[in-house]
Amino acid sequence: MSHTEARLDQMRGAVPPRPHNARTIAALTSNPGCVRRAILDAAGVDKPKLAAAAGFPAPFGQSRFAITRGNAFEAQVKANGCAELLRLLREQLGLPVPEVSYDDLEEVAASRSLQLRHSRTRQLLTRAAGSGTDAGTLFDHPLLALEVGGRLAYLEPDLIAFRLRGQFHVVEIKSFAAIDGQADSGKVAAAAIQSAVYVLALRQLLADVGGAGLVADEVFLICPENFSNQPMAARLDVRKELTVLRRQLSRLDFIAELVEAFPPGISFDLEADDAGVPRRPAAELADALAMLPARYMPECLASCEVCRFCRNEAQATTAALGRTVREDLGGVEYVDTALGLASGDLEPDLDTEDAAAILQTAARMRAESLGAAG
Amino acid sequence: MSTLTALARAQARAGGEAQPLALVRHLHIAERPLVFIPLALAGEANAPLAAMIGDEADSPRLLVVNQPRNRDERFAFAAELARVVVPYLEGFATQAEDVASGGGETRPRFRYAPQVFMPSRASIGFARLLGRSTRFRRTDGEYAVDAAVPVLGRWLSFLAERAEHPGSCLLVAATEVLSLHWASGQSGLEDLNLAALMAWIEPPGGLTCLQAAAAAEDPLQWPPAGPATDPGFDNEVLAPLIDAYGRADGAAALQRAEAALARALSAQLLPTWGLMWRSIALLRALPAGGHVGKRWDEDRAAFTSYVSYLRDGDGLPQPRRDGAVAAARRLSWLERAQASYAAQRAFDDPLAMAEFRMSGEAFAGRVVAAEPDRLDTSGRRRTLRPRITVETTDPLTVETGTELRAVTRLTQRATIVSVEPGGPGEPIRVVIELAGGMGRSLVAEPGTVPETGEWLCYCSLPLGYQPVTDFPATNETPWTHGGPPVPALPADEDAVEDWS
Amino acid sequence: MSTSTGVTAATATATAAELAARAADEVIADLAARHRAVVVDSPPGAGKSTLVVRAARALAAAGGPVMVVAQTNEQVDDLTDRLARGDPALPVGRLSAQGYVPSARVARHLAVTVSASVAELADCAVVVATAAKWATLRAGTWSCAWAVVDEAYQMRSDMLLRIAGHFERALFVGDPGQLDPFSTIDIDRWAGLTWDPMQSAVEVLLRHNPETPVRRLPVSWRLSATAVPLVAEAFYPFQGFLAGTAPGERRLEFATRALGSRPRVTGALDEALGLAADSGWVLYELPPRHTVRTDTEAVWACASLAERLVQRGCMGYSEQTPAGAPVGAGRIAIGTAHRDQSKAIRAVLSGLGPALAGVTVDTANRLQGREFDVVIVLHPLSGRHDASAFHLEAGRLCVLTSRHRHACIVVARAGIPELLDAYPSTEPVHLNVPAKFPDGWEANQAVMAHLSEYKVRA
Amino acid sequence: MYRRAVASSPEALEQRIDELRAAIRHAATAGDRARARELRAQLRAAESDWDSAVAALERQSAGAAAQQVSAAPAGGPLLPVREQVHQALTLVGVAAAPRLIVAVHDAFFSGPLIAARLTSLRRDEERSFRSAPYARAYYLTAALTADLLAPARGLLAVSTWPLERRVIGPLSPRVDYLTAAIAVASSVRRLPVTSADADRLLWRFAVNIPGAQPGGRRADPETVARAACAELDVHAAQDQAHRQAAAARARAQLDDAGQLFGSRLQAAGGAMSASS
Repeated sequence: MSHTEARLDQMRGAVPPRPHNARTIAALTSNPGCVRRAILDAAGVDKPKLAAAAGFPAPFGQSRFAITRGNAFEAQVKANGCAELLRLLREQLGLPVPEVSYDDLEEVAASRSLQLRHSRTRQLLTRAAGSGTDAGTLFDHPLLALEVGGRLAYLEPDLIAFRLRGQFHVVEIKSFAAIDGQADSGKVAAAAIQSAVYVLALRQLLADVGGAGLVADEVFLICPENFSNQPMAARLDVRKELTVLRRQLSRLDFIAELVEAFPPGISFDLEADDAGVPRRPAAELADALAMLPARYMPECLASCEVCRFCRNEAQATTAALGRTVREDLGGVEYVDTALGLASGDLEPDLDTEDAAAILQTAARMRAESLGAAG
Repeated sequence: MSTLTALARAQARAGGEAQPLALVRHLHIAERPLVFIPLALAGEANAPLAAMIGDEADSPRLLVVNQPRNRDERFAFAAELARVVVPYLEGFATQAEDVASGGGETRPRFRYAPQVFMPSRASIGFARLLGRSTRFRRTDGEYAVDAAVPVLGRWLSFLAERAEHPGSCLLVAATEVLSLHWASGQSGLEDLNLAALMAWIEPPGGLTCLQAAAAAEDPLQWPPAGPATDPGFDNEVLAPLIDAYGRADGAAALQRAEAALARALSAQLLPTWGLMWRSIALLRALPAGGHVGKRWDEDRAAFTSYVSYLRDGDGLPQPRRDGAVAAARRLSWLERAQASYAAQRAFDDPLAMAEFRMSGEAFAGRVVAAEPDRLDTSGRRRTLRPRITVETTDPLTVETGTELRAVTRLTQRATIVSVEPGGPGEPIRVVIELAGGMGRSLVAEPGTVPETGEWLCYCSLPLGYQPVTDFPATNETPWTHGGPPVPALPADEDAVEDWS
Repeated sequence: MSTSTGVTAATATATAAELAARAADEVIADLAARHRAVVVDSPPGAGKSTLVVRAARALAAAGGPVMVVAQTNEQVDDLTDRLARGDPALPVGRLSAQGYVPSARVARHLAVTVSASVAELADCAVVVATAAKWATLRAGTWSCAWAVVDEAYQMRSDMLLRIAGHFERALFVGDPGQLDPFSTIDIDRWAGLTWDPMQSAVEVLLRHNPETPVRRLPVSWRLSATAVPLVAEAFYPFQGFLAGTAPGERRLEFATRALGSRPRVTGALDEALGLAADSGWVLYELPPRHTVRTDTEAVWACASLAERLVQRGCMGYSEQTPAGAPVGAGRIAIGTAHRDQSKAIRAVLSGLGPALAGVTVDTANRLQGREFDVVIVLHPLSGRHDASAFHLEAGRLCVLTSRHRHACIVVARAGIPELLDAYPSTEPVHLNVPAKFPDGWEANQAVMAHLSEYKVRA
Repeated sequence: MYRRAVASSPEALEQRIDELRAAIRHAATAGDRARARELRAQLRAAESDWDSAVAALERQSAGAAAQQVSAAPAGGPLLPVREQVHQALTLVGVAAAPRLIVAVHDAFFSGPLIAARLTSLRRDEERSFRSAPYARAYYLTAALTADLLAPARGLLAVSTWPLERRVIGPLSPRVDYLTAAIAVASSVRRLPVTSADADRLLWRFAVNIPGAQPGGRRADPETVARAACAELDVHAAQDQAHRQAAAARARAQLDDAGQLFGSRLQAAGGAMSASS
């Protein structure tokens, strides 16, 4: 185990690590500048638990209805050897009729052991990559692996890799509806970046047998059409997502340097007592969190479990009001500074001269206009 | 966003209360608006769960879908909703007045029009999709639905389309209009939470804005305004109640289960209901901007023409998507509406104008010199062209030759003759030539030419009428755009499309 | 297709000319081949206008009339002039708005008729006008076999819809790398439709007529052998293109020698100019700082670089001017992202005296289609906390970094690469909307990676 | 702290229930699982109290109504679950997942069959077989994966079927789907009166089989059968080969119980050996 890993394990403490998954890997691209998040993920800290323990529980949960619907739809699409999926692939993508072979990789010999499933996945997919004929078409729940910041993360895609015209394609099954050809663009984006993670992992798996080129950078999104349960397929070009992911993954070695920057004592140990309550007091965890520099922006509220903590910390900053607000305030970091410069009470320095000038004009105009009101 | 609004947010943050972004109200508020707050079932495609609706603050009507996954119950909900919404809308389609429509023609226009308030853009999106899922339905044959359902669908679709139209207020999102008039001390994303936004503008008694905004994020005190519900509510309250409803056998048990559901859902909706009426009252209290009436006239015209479309002719439902020509035409409408909405707001409201003074498209200053009786002798006949010099410290970007109008003198054309930049710290001197609005003679009528010392605000945004751009007829859609489309008639699959 | 390298360009000077000629011939051949439409992608300075003129004349000869569509009056006048110069006998019509005053370069041609009414141009073999003007013609008042559309990637789909009734076939010429058309309206309503009115004329055409042949002009005559690698790699990653000139064929020289490192600033300016003369690229890096858009230091840096360039009597030697030609104010441009930045720079320049009056200072939108010897760019991301889609747009940076024949000096605050790495990539994705390439974020990365080798610290 | 108060009024209990729900949501968002668990227990208690309280009230008010309510629902299952499942499996004639089994049952047989009841079925059958082999006429068994001869996820089969039919190779899911389609089609044809459930089932098959789907909303048995046979021809031979080979291996490697319920023990070894 490398020195860095040792340090990270030490930060996480007695509890087992929370390995990366497609979501957390995708999240690397949603706020890549945030050291706090990078380190917590690298150390495999349970962020929701940490946030709650530090007194700032994450503002979001998942509705039981959404989960049920998601599972039901996936099950329906995959039922009877993926009968519905086969229809879509045949009708919309010209999958030849003989291509119906189905391999279930969610269980291997009635066991769900990750190593077993992964080796089985590798075995079947490399065989498929090797030979053209009789090599399988649909692979249900293959278990892929990707190295993230020096650690191996197993990816358990709720998806199937299938072969069409000699290439592997990733299929992502989502239960949000596409109505008259339009779906929630945020959810589609999330699906695209997640699928891109799978594409990367699949390429890494096949690279050993020189088959990386066999994985298409076009993935297929399966979702319900209009208001019905009928599935439809859409093509997603994930080349952009792949570039961004590759870059962010390649940057992760900076974690090593980051870790060095922090005192050895720093710990996010969430070891719990019998009642399931972490032993360490909230204040201690909060102090530890505060030692990791964050890059808070309001967008975090939708994506990161620690957001409430960071927001509270960032209260006085212009960034907390929104990235454009900060930009419009001339990049001044603190609200009070901005107002001080605007009112002229604060003497601008070299950094803030320009901002001061604009802020004062703005202040003047607001005052004038409000005055005009009477 | 702009430095002005950013500054307002910063001030709100520091001062602990919302700051005005407008001195006048930029939307019409109807005497009897309809408040409509829908909730959707998580995970499903726009499946209605409940709605609170009504045009009187003290008598909300609660509609509930006891088993949201049941197709029939959904259509029952739609029918019930229709029986509230459609009469409300058509209630305004009674008294008409005649208005000139150019060329001596007159067109009838209803005196009044409906106005629907929903909490947010997301709610409007729900209404749009509810319209989409109901407008194609058939009232006969297989999968027949209540006669009111497809009518509701058409109306919701109409309103949702209208809501994309800049400056229209037939269908309004509360959070949107509120943040048009007030800057909170939080981010725009947080403003999407109606309770949090209202907390900054009018905190409930005893709380500071900051405390109120914090409380507004606790779904137990302030349930989300919808259409999405709080997952905690889904898991801990709603799911058990729906299961209980499913298990209940016997009339009494069923009644109990229904009552429990209704109780839980109205508890989720009532807080938002209150917020909605408070925000309407807040807006109503502001004085209306000068052009608000004009835009409301356009809304009434739009309402009138859709009513007559439904009444005479087969009143086909709106197509699923715009065709090539329809899309292009709509885009040009929207762009023109956008431009005039922005200009109208600026001329109505010094704070809105300030945005353009910041960007240099407008400027304000004092008249330092005036030649009220200057004549232009270059042409065949002499014309009255007074000139004035205005000193301003605004950062203007307008150049020589630009057409301007003064906020206080809309009938008078003004053209920039020269701009003399003052030295550092010195004001800029702008020489302006005036035409029109001064009477017929060669001598300006008194008061028609600004006098020395007068404070004026000139703006280069075109306020006047913009010519309508014309497009080919739909059946002449050119080959570059796929050629003439097959006319969009509602097909069987539209009518029977399952909703599950 | 590999993006060109200095080497291939060097060995390719002869062949580059042949390649270019062949490409143009192929286009003209296509016109005869009864295609409904032909699209020609043209990288910066690859002879787009020349092709437009040639095609228009060929089509006119085959039996006109031909309508030529440009986007701005500037472009229309320019094409009218080129047409008339190309064939003084050719009757050219310049269809204009009411009250348009013919510019000198239009008025001087006898064979050019200017009118606001198309009826008065009935005898013209070629009629040139802006798309907006063509769109005002009522259906049936004008029709012709062929239209030639210039800057087609800057024309919006809905504009094409309005004029497409006037012609049967069309040649679309444009630069896919430049700025996309835009709208003040921001809604998803039409996302995914093949006729989305917000996309470009070429996109909508190709989505409905996929069989349309798409040609490429393979050689840039504007960009030098040193300029092409960066521009091609960053903004034309899939097609790439060659330089028409060999390395060393273009060079800048200064009448006065550089000052030593005293005074420091001038030292840095001269160092930058020197590097520009040698390599064609400079990243003039100011100390890191988060600033307002009109960052005084950056504004002054842009102005001072222009001033110093003029002061030192810069001469440009190229295949066109082997004996050298002065790089006067008129051959220098300063490009920015925002209007207020241009305004600030103009203000500073005017303070620096009349010698600099001729320098063009404008935003990327307005520099599209123009050419200069030296271009100074205020980097859109300079001094920013974080990027926005606007500031990342590949087209914007492409326009700014591809206007120059000799050298491009990019002025920027330090820290842009870090900004790019920290950029949250959360753009929405719409179904059935083809992904756009190059991606702005990626293009910016590529440009910065390339420029980092040509860094001068202010 | 909540004390069971059966006496307290429904209103009081309602308020209590609301309080508890709120408390639970607080605990849940705060990530306090222990507390949430405890509160949920209290909530369940309160709810049942509320039920009985309200029921009591109703008994007082309308005795008749109450009897109505408490009367057992008419028409419980005529057959034990294993019989119902056996019926359905025999009809389709191939290994099937609970979803399909229930759908077939509802389409062609009477009495309710609750999917939840199928989950434990396979384990029960295995237990009974191991305790007293072949004591029953048939057992509901697992289908075996062709590669590792392990129980295939979520499939039920009948012990009396030949191994070849109970082994699942890569092509078998599709083959079995088509076979089932043919079986369902012929059963629909034999139905004395048309049944909506049967029609819907057949339709669901039809849409997923090339050439099986007519224009209208109702599928035609003949067409479905013909189309299914057509596609079956494409896969049948290869699938058979697979299955026979696998079946042979099963007979060689596994004891009776193993052949019926699949081998778990050598699973890991099997995977490895297969990989080598």
